[in-house]
Amino acid sequence: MNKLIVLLSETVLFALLILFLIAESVSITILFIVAGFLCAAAVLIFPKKAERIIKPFAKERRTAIIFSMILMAILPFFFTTQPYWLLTLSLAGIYIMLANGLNMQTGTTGLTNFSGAAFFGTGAYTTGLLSVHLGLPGWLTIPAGMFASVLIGAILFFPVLKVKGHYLALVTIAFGLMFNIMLNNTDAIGGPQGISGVKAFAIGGFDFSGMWAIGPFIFSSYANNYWLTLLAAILALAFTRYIYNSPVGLILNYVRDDEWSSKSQGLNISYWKLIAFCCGNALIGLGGALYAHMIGYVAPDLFSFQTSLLLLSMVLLGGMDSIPGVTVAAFVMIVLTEKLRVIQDYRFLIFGLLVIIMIIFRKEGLIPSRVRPYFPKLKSVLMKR
Amino acid sequence: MKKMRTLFLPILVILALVISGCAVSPGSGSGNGSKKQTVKIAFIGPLTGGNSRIGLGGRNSARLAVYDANHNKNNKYHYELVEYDDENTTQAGNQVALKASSDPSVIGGIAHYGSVVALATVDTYHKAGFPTMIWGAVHPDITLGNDYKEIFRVPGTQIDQNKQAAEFVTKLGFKKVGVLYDTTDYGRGHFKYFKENLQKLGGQIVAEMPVQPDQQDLNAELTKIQAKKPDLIWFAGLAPEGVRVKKQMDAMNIKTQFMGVSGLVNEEYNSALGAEGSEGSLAIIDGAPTSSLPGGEKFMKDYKARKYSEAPEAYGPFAYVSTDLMIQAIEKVGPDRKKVTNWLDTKVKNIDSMIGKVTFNEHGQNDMPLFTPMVSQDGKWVPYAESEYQTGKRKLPGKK
Amino acid sequence: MDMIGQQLMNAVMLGTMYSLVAIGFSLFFGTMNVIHFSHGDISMLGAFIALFFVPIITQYSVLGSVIMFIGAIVIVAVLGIFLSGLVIQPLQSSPQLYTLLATLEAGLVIREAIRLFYPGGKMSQKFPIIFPSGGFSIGGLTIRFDQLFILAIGVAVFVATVLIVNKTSLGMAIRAYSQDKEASMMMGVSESKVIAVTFALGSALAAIAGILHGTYYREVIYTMGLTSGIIGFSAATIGGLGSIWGAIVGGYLFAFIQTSVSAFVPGGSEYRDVIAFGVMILFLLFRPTGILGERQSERV
Amino acid sequence: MLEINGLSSGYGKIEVLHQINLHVDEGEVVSVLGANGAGKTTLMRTIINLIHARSGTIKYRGKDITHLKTHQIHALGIGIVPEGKRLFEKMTVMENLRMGCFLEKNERVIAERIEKAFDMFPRLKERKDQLSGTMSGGEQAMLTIARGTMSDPDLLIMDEPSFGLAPVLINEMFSIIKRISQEGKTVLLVEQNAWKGLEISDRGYLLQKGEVILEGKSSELKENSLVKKAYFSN
Repeated sequence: MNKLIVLLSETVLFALLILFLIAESVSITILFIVAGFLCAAAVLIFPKKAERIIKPFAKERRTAIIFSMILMAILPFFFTTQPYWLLTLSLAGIYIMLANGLNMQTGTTGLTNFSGAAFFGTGAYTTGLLSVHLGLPGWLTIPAGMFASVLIGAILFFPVLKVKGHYLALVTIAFGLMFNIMLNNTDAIGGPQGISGVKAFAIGGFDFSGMWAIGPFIFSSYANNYWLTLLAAILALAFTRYIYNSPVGLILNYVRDDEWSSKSQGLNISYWKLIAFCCGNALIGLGGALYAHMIGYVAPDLFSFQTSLLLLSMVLLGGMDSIPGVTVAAFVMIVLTEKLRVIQDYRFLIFGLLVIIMIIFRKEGLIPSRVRPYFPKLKSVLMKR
Repeated sequence: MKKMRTLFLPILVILALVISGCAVSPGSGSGNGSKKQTVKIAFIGPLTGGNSRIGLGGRNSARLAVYDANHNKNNKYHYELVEYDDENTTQAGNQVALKASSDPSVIGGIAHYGSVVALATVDTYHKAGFPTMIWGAVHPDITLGNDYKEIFRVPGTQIDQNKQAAEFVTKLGFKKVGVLYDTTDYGRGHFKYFKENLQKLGGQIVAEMPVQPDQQDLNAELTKIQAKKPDLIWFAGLAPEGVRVKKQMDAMNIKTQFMGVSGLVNEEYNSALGAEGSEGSLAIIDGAPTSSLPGGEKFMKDYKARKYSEAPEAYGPFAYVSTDLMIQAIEKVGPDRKKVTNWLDTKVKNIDSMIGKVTFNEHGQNDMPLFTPMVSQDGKWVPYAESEYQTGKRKLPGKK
Repeated sequence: MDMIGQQLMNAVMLGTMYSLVAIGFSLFFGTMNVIHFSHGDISMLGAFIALFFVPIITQYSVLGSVIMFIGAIVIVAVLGIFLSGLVIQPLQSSPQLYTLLATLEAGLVIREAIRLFYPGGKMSQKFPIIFPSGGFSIGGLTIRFDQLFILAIGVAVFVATVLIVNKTSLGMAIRAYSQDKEASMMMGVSESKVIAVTFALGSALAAIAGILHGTYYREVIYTMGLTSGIIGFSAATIGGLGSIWGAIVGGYLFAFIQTSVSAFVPGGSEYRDVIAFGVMILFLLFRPTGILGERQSERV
Repeated sequence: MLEINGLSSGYGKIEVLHQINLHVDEGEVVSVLGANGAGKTTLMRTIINLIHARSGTIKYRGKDITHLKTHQIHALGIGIVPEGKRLFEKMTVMENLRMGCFLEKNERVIAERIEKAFDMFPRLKERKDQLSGTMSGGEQAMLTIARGTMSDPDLLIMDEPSFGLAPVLINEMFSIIKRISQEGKTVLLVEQNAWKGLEISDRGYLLQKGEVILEGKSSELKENSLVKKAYFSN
């Protein structure tokens, strides 16, 4: 019974998503948004009823996850003539990786990082340079991009380790700005024009830029990249979940919440912070590397403070330390900005106001991180006092 | 239960609104009243953000071209302009480029103001076999750096512009040039070619100062340049920065001649500086000022008649001509991307247009681009050749 | 030699404006332990509000300028209080990141509002020249009258701010509040009043910075607040957050670094921000509390 | 003078004080006793509204002050000596004293009061230009009390003034409190040191787990077995 509910509701959601993406009309977009808001409101107003819908998902977790993966995997079948949405969804996938990487640093460990875009850029540039100048294959350039992000992050890490709070924010802001200026001013990496002609990912003789077909369905390079990104995003999410649910995640939370007491417990704070910073940057670098291969062009304009701010907003709006929240927020923000090109010039204004309102009235974000399942008793004890 | 009811009411209201909205919108779209086949053309440019004025000017001009075509009774097709906002960023540029080129009902595109955006998207257009006219981006590599058949450009490149600029500067007798340029592709590109050409003609760059586009204080740079006693201070960047440079020169009482690139030639420069501040500033533009173009008067008149809220700006005429050429191609060979590309590739030789003759070379680059040196006189940009400076009635501030 | 003197003068002028913005960061941090990231945009707002008074200036030149200064300062001070009530006070008990992000977004909203709703707000705006033009030279060093005026106003404002904070009872309340909130309230200090005064004062300084920026560079544009905000924050940090003298020193130091990199390092103007921010990061590494600061961002 | 009825308060989800009833009459010294965590400091903080009351009322001279802000309560003539020497550490002794009578604008009155404070604590006079944060613990404790009296309050609320002091200083501290009360001020004293507290007070309350479990004359309380058991057995 539970299984049926899960399958049915996921199919319905999937159908709605496809309808939403295909619909060109503005009014339908707005209808969807309003409906989304009302659903969210309904969940808040009737938590018990919502729990009834959520429960089957919790019970049939494996089915839910596998089925949603299958649905996402067959999505390109609906968009063979509209690769634009595949590109946008792939971008959303990349931002999901970026935001979750940042969440590991900022949300889980409390390391404010205002230079997410710089690490994104490091990954993209490394991959792009290796691919264009050395002609290295994708299975080498992508790990190289990740590694470069981790390495640059480790260099920045020393200032990060020494400073806290506002100062940390300032260091990362300054680093992001410096990074962007350096990209713009270094001719060896293309200056403001960046790097063009980054080759598409290829493995085992299969070039992702090529086309292929199953029966009447013709898949373009965008579909190929979509699957690649989907796979990477799933792996990234599995990785973050694994970390989050492992003792490491608990330690990182501990480091965030009470540095002094965790220090006195004999934890090596610097070590754990470094771990979180590097893991986060690995994900961010992965996003950058995939971006470079997918778009084929890397220019400094994307790796700006604005993008860092966008990433941080995703983490905050989704819910600090909440993997599902951050994922949903990244997805919604990328897809919605595409959908809402109608409001054009006002989008920054509206977005800014929305973020402020969210921060003031719903700090915990879209999907708040739940109390960890480790100590079911602890929670009840806390409630009793 | 009460809560339920309060929730349902807004849903019903919204549903009603949306349904009525859906019912109305297709009706209004299809009311063109003609039985001609509709052909879609894409316009892509920065419609929002910091460069939106130029983008909207281009868009309006493209709209005007479509409007003119639809009112030409001899035309076989009815045209529709589909507008996309590239935000002047590579990411959005890539998305909209794909959106436009993957829509089979869109035959061709009039695209991009930012050079980096254009460089980032040409691959996409090429892959889709999507004939594209670049209307505002001037980096040489967009057309010359590849062999893509689908990419055409009516405005000249930075190379051509700065070749002429260097000649103009030399002709006026300026030998020692102090340079400020912004570190975007725009400023850098201009500087690269200006320097090359000026040195060929025996000019000398006495100081070169790259600055960040958002840098407010330029006193240090200007002091340093001024110490080298140049005849001319040349600036490569857009109008807001140009205003900043000129204002600070004035404040520092630097009387040296000031010259900019085409990005300077717009109303903003004159209005922010005032007539006395902008007087005698030089710049060079692609094409000619709209008013002195062959069809310029008509263009301006029609443009005004359509009551667009934004001025066409420097690249409006190019957007108009690009759109017009695309329409001509479609009229000749029908709405087929491949045929349109071929026609544009082979048949555009000495075609008359508002900006003069247009000829595409083997790279799709307009070969005979026109450039006009401009001078700001009484708070207006006028062609130097027509100005009182040419006649000798006024003297450039920096001329000895 | 002239060159060095002239560049020093450039740095001093730039530093005056940085310092005025930096003081605000220091004040807000000192009293409320927040970083008010839209402060740079408040300064931009000051310049744009001053533009409304342009008709008055053209009518009554000197008196008009005074009215413009006072009018813009008062309006911005009130807006500053308003903003603090809207964005900062509700977040007092939340983690710092929320305040940072909220104020960053508030800055974005201010910037976008000017761009969209100020007539011609997308373009740079001509700012009236309110100080006498001309100047004089001493041994090859040219000093302009407007520079002297701006410097005089800047120094007067610094002194006034220091006096207000150190000598008046309001200033004493601010200092007491910043050292121990609750104890100061027990002594009869009204929390809301202190916050209002702090934000009014800081925003007024930012408005002055904006207007001086306008008169010095003779034009203003909606984006000018973003850089001055980040630089003001950096300057306050170099000087030591929470210390007013520190903010002033930091502002001048930052300007000095930028100017000397531009002026004396070949090809340096491209990298002046990189070097200035790099120096700031080094500062944070080796002297995290800045030149004059005494306490860490996070008290334990 | 001060009348507290059915007062409850706490932090977050946790209620600390339950239905406290307490009153202080004009001229009295009243001590509130209790072990660590009994809710003494919470009580003090609730009276001056640093913690909001959840229910109950606080009246001062018949006026309901439950929902007044801290600074308004102070302005009614209630002096506060907070727990743990909450001085303005980067201010001099002089400035700290001036902060004590922040609401007094008359310079002559201020000068008089400073004179009086120096009279009571000669040690402070020697250190008047020293930053308060750099003084010794005992001096800081004295300054805290001096600052509390600077506003010439009718009611002085003192939260553990003897906390963390050396035994010699504790005696000095209590003699000063006694002197203050002899000058006609009403004192509400929160003390952990029950013996000393009861010695100088007229009446006392015993707090346990956020409830008043005992009240009465100090002399009686001293003899009470509960108090003895709680404080003097170990």
